[in-house]
Amino acid sequence: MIKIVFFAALREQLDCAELSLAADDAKTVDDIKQLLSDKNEQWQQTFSNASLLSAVNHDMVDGSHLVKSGDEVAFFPPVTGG
Amino acid sequence: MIKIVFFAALREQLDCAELSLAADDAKTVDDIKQLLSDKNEQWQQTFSNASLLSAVNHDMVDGSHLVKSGDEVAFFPPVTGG
Amino acid sequence: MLKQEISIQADDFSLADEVVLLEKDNVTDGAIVTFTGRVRNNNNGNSVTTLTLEHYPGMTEKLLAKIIIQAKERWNIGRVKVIHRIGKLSIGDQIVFVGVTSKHRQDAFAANEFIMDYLKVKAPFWKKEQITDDGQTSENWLDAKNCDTDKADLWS
Amino acid sequence: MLKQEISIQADDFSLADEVVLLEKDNVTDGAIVTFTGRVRNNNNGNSVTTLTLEHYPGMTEKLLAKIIIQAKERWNIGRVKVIHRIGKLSIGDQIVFVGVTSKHRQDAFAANEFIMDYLKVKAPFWKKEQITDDGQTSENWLDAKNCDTDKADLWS
Repeated sequence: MIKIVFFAALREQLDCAELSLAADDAKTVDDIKQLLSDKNEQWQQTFSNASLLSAVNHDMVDGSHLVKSGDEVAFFPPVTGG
Repeated sequence: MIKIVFFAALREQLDCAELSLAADDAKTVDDIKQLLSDKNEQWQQTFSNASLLSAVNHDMVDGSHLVKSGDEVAFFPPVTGG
Repeated sequence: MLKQEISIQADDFSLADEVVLLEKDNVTDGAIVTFTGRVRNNNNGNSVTTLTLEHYPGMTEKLLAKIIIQAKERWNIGRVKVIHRIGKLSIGDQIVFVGVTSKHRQDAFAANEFIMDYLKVKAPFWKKEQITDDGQTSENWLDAKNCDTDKADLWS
Repeated sequence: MLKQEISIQADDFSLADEVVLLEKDNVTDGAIVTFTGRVRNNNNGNSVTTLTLEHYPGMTEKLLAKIIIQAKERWNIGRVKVIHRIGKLSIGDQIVFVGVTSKHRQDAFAANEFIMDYLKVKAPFWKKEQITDDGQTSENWLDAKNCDTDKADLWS
């Protein structure tokens, strides 16, 4: 299984903080995005946002990053701390 | 009269913190330096130091700065505060 | 010496206490630069009443640790402390603290600003503002500012 | 608002108190940068025991006021405080404090560093070190460092 987590505005738009995917369903971060977009129109719209960031196991990655079972994949908007 | 003040290493080398000159004796800061240099060998050596700075009435000036009665003229080494 | 360089906390912090820790038994570093960020009362013309700060636990600490390592590789600095608050904050409340000591003031200034610039664009924190506008209260997530990204790029 | 932006004093100062004054009733400036300089235990390999700081009363205040005016012309900053101690200081003692508040952290960082750079090369302070070397105690006036002059030139 791959653990997927969402933060901030993204979490609120999806009304979802966390979900799991079977590791076989996705090879890359982009695959996961595609799978989540296919869920419904709200999710499709949310994931069409080009400024969305992704991290795997707490490291920022781009869409081509490979994922495997046990990974924690995070999606979130640009950060606004400090 | 022109009031002349000395600071830090300069004051110690000259063993003098302050003195006065008749305003008629000097037109510029360089004139004052020349007058002071003429005092004796110790003063001449001290005032031959090219890194010496001068101020008139609390503003940094160069040697060509004109002086008049009532001015306070200061000589000191490069500053080392902070 | 083991020390806690990073703290993500809901509680407020004391600048004075942090500076004492940075300076304690530290007679080699003559320079200390601190940055403190606080909640301002307005942003883009709206009147901010409170701010809620969310972060990504685990990733935040990892990223801040990386930024500190980079700063230490680039500049000759001694001690570093980074504090970032989370949760609900009011106007005037402290949000973030960065403290850096060094033998040389240039290094302390540069490393501190570098850490803040990178924290702003890399560390997974998000701010939600509670705004009162003409008596109406609303909430919205802050948008990232391009100028912050541009500024962090300057260091690379 | 009348405020005392410059203080030349023999007494120690409290960073915490200064920051409180800079932040008091100041909800527009979200950023505050402080610099604190302290007496280090060594300089050029010698072991410094104490330091005596002399200044040119009147000129010092005038010059620091000028530097602060220049900083305010160049950057969008709020409040400024500059403290410089004089007299005899020991290792670890605070020598100088610069605090700057601003709406924007870049301005607070830049203005603070600018003030320190100019203070170093323009303000009429002189340091005399009391040194212990192989049990021998001696005194000498510090030489100005060229790198400080070079650094101040960067701003012009």
